[in-house]
Amino acid sequence: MKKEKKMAFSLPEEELMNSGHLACQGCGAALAMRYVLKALGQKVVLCIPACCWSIIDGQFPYSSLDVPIFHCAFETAAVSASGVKAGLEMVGDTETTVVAWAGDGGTFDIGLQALSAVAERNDNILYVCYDNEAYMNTGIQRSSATPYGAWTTTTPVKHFKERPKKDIDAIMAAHRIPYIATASIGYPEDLFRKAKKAKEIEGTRFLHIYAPCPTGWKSRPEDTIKLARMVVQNATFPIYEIEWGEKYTLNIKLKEKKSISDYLKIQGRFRHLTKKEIASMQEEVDRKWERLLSLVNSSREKDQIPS
Amino acid sequence: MKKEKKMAFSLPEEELMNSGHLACQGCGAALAMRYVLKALGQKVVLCIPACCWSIIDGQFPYSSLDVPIFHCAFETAAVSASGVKAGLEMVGDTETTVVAWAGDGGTFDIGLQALSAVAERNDNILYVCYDNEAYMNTGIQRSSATPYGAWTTTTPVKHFKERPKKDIDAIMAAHRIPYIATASIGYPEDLFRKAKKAKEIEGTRFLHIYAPCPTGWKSRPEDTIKLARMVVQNATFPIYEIEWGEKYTLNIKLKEKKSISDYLKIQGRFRHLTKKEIASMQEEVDRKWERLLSLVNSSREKDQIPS
Amino acid sequence: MRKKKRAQKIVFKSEKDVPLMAMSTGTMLHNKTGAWRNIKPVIDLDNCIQCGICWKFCPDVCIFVEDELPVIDYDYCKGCGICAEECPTKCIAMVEEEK
Amino acid sequence: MRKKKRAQKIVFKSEKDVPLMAMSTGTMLHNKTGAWRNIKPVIDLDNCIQCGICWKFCPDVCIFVEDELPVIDYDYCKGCGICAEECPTKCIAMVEEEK
Amino acid sequence: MIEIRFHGRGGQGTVVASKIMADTISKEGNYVQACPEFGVERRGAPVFAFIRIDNKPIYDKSRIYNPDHVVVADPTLIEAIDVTEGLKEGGYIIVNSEKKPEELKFPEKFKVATINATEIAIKHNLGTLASPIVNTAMVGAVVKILKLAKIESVLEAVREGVPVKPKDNAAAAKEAYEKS
Amino acid sequence: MIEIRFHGRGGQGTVVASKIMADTISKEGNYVQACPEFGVERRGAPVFAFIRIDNKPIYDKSRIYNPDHVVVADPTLIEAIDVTEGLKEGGYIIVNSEKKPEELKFPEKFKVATINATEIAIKHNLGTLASPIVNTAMVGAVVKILKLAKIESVLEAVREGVPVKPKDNAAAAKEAYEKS
Amino acid sequence: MKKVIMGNHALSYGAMLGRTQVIAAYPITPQTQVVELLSEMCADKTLDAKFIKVESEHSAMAACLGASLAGARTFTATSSQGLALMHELLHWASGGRMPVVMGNINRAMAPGWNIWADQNDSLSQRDTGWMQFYCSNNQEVLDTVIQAFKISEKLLIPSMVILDAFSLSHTYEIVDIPEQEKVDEYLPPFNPQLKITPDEPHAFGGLTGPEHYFELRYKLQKEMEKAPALIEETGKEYEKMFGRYLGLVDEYRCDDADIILITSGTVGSTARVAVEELRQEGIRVGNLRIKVFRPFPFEIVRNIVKGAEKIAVVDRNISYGHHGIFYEEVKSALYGHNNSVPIFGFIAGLGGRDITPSTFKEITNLALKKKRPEEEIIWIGVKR
Amino acid sequence: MKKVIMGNHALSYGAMLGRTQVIAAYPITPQTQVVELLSEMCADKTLDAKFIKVESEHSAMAACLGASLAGARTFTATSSQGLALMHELLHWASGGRMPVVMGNINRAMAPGWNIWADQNDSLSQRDTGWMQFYCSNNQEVLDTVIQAFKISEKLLIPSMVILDAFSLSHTYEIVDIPEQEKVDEYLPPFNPQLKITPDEPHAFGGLTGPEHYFELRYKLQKEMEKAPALIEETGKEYEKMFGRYLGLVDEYRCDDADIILITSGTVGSTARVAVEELRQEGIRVGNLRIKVFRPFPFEIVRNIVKGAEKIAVVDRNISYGHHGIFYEEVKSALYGHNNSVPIFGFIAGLGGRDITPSTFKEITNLALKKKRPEEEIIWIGVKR
Ligand SMILES: Cc1ncc(C[n+]2csc(CCOP(=O)(O)OP(=O)(O)O)c2C)c(N)n1
Ligand SMILES: Cc1ncc(C[n+]2csc(CCOP(=O)(O)OP(=O)(O)O)c2C)c(N)n1
Ligand code: SF4
Ligand code: SF4
Ligand code: SF4
Ligand code: SF4
Ligand code: SF4
Ligand code: SF4
Ligand SMILES: [Mg+2]
Ligand SMILES: [Mg+2]
Repeated sequence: MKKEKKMAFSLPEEELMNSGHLACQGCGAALAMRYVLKALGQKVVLCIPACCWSIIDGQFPYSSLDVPIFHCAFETAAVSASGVKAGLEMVGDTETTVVAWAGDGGTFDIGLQALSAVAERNDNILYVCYDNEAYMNTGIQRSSATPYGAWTTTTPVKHFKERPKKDIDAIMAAHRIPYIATASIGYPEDLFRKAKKAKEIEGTRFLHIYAPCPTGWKSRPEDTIKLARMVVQNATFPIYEIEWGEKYTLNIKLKEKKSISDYLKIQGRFRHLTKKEIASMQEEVDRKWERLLSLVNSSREKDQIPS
Repeated sequence: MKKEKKMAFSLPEEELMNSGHLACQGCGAALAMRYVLKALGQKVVLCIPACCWSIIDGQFPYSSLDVPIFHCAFETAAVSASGVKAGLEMVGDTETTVVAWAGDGGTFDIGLQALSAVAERNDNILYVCYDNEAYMNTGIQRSSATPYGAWTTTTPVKHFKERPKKDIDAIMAAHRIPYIATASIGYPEDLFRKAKKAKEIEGTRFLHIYAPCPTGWKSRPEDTIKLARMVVQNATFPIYEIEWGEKYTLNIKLKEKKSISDYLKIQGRFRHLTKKEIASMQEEVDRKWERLLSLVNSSREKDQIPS
Repeated sequence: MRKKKRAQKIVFKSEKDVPLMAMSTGTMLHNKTGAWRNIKPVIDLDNCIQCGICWKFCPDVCIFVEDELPVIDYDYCKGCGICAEECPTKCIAMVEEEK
Repeated sequence: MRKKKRAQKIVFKSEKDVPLMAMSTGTMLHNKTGAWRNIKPVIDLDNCIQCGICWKFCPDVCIFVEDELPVIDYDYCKGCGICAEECPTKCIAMVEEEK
Repeated sequence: MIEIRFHGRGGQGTVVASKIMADTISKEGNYVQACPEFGVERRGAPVFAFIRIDNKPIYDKSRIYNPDHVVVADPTLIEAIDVTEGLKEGGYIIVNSEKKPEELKFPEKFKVATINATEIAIKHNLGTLASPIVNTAMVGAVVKILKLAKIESVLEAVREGVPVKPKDNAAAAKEAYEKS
Repeated sequence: MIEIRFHGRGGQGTVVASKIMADTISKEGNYVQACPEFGVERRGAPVFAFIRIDNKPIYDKSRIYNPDHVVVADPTLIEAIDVTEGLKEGGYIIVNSEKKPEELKFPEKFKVATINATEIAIKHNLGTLASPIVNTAMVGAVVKILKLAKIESVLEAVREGVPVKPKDNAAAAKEAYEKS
Repeated sequence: MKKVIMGNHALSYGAMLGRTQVIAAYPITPQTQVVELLSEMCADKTLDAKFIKVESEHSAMAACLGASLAGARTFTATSSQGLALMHELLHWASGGRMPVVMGNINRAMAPGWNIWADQNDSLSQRDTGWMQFYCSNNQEVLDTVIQAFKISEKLLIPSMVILDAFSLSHTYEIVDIPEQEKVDEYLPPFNPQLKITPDEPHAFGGLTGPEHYFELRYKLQKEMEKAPALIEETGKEYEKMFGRYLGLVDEYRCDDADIILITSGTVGSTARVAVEELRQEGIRVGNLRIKVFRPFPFEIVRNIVKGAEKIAVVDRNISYGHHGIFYEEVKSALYGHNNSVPIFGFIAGLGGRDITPSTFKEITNLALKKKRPEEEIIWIGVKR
Repeated sequence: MKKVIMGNHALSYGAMLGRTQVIAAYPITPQTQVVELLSEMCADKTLDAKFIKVESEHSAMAACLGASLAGARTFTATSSQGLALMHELLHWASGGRMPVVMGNINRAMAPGWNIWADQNDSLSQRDTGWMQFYCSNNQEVLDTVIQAFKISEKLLIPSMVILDAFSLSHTYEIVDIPEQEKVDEYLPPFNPQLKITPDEPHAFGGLTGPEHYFELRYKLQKEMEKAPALIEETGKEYEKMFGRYLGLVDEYRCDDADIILITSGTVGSTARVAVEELRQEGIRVGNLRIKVFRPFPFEIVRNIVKGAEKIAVVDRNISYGHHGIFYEEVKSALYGHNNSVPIFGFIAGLGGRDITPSTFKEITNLALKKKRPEEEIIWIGVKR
């Protein structure tokens, strides 16, 4: 069978990630990597701390990526990248983009300090956090990225997570680094553009990618993309950029802000929640969304704020 | 000689800090402790990580405070306090205020992660950071609290600190804890009030105290209080409170915002700066001040934002 | 067009063959994850509008394009069902694996 | 009124006297930091307006109040000069230490 | 000592199966040891677990290389891997399959038994059509075929050890026991 | 081997003094070792430093308990601490003082010398009246009194080793050397 | 009550029966089930404890130290990288005399990432002042946790209860779970003589000069030296109440043995099987499994090996640039006591390479063949 | 050029002459002058290196590892708590074959806080796979840093250059500072065979199963075993160019000694003074100062002590629940080699308690008085 029309590609065809990797069926984290590598190209070094991706990549002597990886200690992604960058520069390679690639646990929790210090120095690295909202590699324990209400093995139904998700983007904004962006694997073109943009900026860049995890969220593997879209459409995970900690730009505007209930319904981790609890979650989402809108609106128009 | 009039006391007379301690002449950190203890009273446990205060307190088998101290590891102030608090509660003491008392290095740098995690869990402790803007105990090395332009032994004059002071208050605000306040030893009554207020609040409270260090700043010991006032009057270190990460209140309003130059002049650590560099510092101060004012102004009036 | 990469297994007979440090020298392509699949996507090409969406969203990089049409590489497809779910014309069916 | 606290030195003759862990049992009051002073504050009480500012700002807690007037405890005063600097009537002078 | 290897897929409860087996055995006063494959389990990927059974304490903590019997909880695994690896001559291969033992074409040196655990599971509402939860049914069958314990022990173990739908699971185990 | 103990106050350059001493000694081919008090130095607090001088390599890395001589850079220290602790009989006590040696009332078994290093320092613009920097003047005096080196070595060491005002410091050292 | 449970749950039950008051722990494979079960126990109030869900192992130990100083009984569990990340605070626990009890699952150290059994993680902590108990089955794990609280709190020295990755942590075995009341009888509440409280304001751990530090550390060592006798005593007490003796070592057929295997952990369990098989072949071999490695049980080891003609130490660990660690310490312990017997040092099973009964046969035969060790290390199972 | 410098600056000069390319370090007493001088050198371009001013020692080592993997020569320095905080990453450096060179100032471990000399910090890292060089004077410090780069980069194993707090770190001594050109000749640029680069995309340190991990670790140990010969070789080469031999040990009057002191660090320097004084009293004593502790120099130690009638090991450290660490390892090294000579284990000087020539006299006399050691540990200087 042949068709006249050409196949439509909204992203470059070249793949730097291979099949055969060890992600679960329908893994959002795998897609995040696929998209980011498409944007960054081959002149890249990845520093990957302990996380699902240290398994997904495969077992020695194999790898599923066509770019080099430094599998580093759990708490060191950011500063390992700074070290690699400094080392490369001293041996004459000033071009390679050095990327720290970590999960939410490695970013919000055990790796936060190293990340904060890298940002404070404005070291020239790209930090990517793929956020699946728990420690998945070790079997679904709470992280500080776990949202309010969620079940994990360390926040059992009888004692579910009671604090809101840590606002890592606000924390990073307080560091006044040149570039921060949120993205979702449900919007690959947006994600692709941001990774490309981040590549061209100097200093510390932070890319926060929402990456559903069917295993940990007790969702169906085929719902991964759907979830990654819903979370944006209901403003639970808004998609925006922050320049120099000040200039906020909303990238995906919502014509109609959806309610969170459909989103919660298709995830086993929220199954136990009462209506009241869901209502209070909705309120919180609304409040945060308003706050974001006001930051976006009050962002003064500046091309670049000197830091 | 006898006078008719009574001596005026703007703070309670009782002292929980004794003379004989090992602070340098004119140490601001010593005063910070004196004031905070006056506010908190005796039902307190302090967790003090490595910092000047681990020396100031004195050598085994002595202490200069009349409250108990856990001298803990440098990077652990916040979580040591959480541990003590949990332990005390399990042995039946639910009243004692557990305080983490750390320098800027122990707060902005090596202890940041533990602090962030405590705040994320909203553990019931009071965290106090006395900020002398460098690692003083080890002999004046840069911390991420060191301001732009300052000399330290690791930011020599030829390569002075080039990044701005890390905005720890904004970082903590992003954690949406019940109470954050800045204070200066130049305004003891304000500081006293805040410590007292913090004591009564449940959850994680963060008190950030500006505490000049004549040894590290190359200033005259007698200028300690003057510096601690100037820094407020010129808006380099504004004095304000943040409730639940949202409600900003400016406590010391400035009738006339002073220029920073007098403040810089009396500190050896800024001696090398050119006029141009000082001008750009002034700009940065102005910009941050405006930003703060706008946060204060846009703070919606709420008694308490549920978190 | 899908570029062919080598997918051999690597066997170290002696410690002398092992590199100095745990350093990859081969690709995971040797690992045929098709064996993980318990349900199988089948494309009805007649109804395919060549939108590229299935290709774009496959987490296992196992939909490739041949003669301008999507083809599934069953050696690797884990059967997640994303392609079927996302296909705008619903021309991908998830069918039971033969036993 | 200044409450008197004990200021003895503690001497451990044998390991048996030493507590199990490094735990304080005495106060630093035994440490007479007056010996650190190289310049000495002297209050001219005639001009003192009893504002309490010197008391408030002494980092070494060594200005106390006797008969409603500030008194410096030279056993501990390190001679930082803050009291003199901050006194609104400038009635505290920093004078050279006798040698 | 009897050594058994369980084959399944990640997410299908292979470890739970071996644990319920162990519970069953322990109910009758024997010693037992059950351990999962030592590694990273991914949904869908082939995984296995071991069981040792003895009437005296079991000290051997090494892996099992030459099992007396193997159990295959998912028939598609037979294509994917060699389930007979190391299996002792005369050992049972117990497969979840709608086919008859002969149809599976294993070498003659092994005994083969089949049980349609999928059908039983679905009948008792365990899992979905796409991924039925067959582990309790498999345990029922294995215990019967290898004569390891009475049905009562199986049922007790299932009721105590299965977190969801203990009744349905017990019924499935019972049905499989009886059908084997 | 000659062992000397330097007494001073934190922030007055006691360690620098011992270092310049060591530089001076090394200029004339002798072996030398200088080390500060092992501890926490606070501005104003009494501190000390040690120096060992020998014509062969110095292996002893322990502290000095019985110095041959002591040097006191701040006269107020005499009240604050016992500067003669452990001092060997016949050893020198060299004090920065405007007084005459006899006036200091040290036990007779020690030799006493004074030098008005404060005056010299102030004259050469070293430090302030409240805290003069006397260390180079003290070194000049000590080297002369103990006959440790030529003035040229002192001056060279001062010029190379003092970060600020090397000329004034050298002049102070020279004046002290000559006055002692 | 008998239950089939995994080693990780044996740790959790031990902590529960010990009425732990504060838990702070961080997940890591292969330890996760310990924290998961404890989370559940705390959530459903089976256990009245505060569980601080920290952001790293470093903070886990820090929280435990604070809680312990406040007078609460504390527990944590970790493995490999997590244990290593606690290193500074392990020193703190012992130096500060904080009797924390910790479960550690022996797992190999990265890089490369490896989640399988290997003792290098815990043995790299041998100099931190913790007592170390190596277990060989799940029953022992549970019993040891309970005993560890007792001993640690008596001596004010922390304890580590150690089990192998997977071959114990994830292995289901039948475990007799003692009754709470009996455990309460065995293990009184923690009530330390010194604790941090505003009622008696002491400063703990302040600057300690050369004039005092030495004595404090001397006391720590002297106290640690009391542990062997105490472990035997509390072990017997435990036996009286629960029917199982704990003790310092597990000796199997050593009295008449010509060659004694020295082992630890699950490897020391598998070794028993080999001993039986080798005995059937007529080889007089015994197995001395060391349960308590810190403090090192000098006396009992010296006594038990007295009659042997050869000793073979089997290490699933290595101190790079030296030997297997048990080998090193056994030689050191026997120096001057048992000078003639040749001691062979074998390294096997690093990074989870399996150790089977036939591994021990190979080892025994190798040791029997040689008069004395010819190599510093004899490697077993390296592909060459 | 001769200069009077402190031990900390000797480290900095070593790093500078070695043309370190990336430095990442964090201040800690008594190490601060190392980073301060290096900061200045980088600021005024005396040294062309990137200095990453990290927020903790943990990150310091992490940054070094990244830079080393990228092919840059890296240096850091720390002490006690800082070293302990790096622990996990020390394992990483060796396992990942990253030849970082680090200065460590020996300081006692808290609590209580103590900033004085004590070897427990570095010796607690003895199992992390680093080479360890213990220095006794500032010249040795500088020379050893340069040599350490050479050896580490040859073997792809990291090195720790160790000096005592204050008695070396802050002590000024005359040091001959070699010329840059000659150092360049001795020490070629770092050019590792494997490094991370997009030109050859390898994954380093990924998941490594039981089927491979063992061999990787075997290779590490085998490579480490080459160090002693290599250290002797590079030491001689150094001697040829700079007139100073480095080597594994520093032997002083051991050949005819009846009793040999085994020492390390500055303590081993002070011991020499005691040896001379005791010799004058007619006691035939020698001093064997161990310079390289990892890998343990088995052969040379065995050879040197061959003739002695008694050995006294002096430890400024302790493995709680065991012995002094040098004592333990010396006994282990001599087991089966020198079985008759009694070895006495002394612990002295913990937490900076001073060790003087008379301490050694006390030790020597004690050892001479007894036939064999009666206590596991002989404590010297504890107030009793
Ligand atoms: C120091 C240390 N502690 C714990 C672990 C165990 N560990 C490995 S990955 C992981 C969770 C990672 O979570 P996250 O960063 O969110 O990535 P994910 O697995 O969810 O992709 C944990 C706890 C470790 N490797 N190192
Ligand atoms: C793990 C560790 N690293 C380094 C140190 C050394 N150290 C002790 S205090 C200190 C600086 C403290 O700075 P800060 O927190 O600002 O307090 P300050 O001394 O300025 O009062 C450092 C680096 C330590 N004690 N522990
Ligand atoms: S657990 Fe979640 S994030 Fe990890 S590989 Fe599976 S699906 Fe992906
Ligand atoms: S160095 Fe500064 S903060 Fe520290 S005691 Fe001295 S004056 Fe106070
Ligand atoms: S998603 Fe459907 S329509 Fe689009 S290319 Fe794929 S099969 Fe064709
Ligand atoms: S089912 Fe999943 S893995 Fe298979 S082709 Fe479709 S998207 Fe790819
Ligand atoms: S500050 Fe001056 S006026 Fe006020 S009380 Fe003190 S001495 Fe008197
Ligand atoms: S000089 Fe300083 S220490 Fe002395 S009394 Fe005045 S304020 Fe207090
Ligand atoms: Mg995650
Ligand atoms: Mg500070």
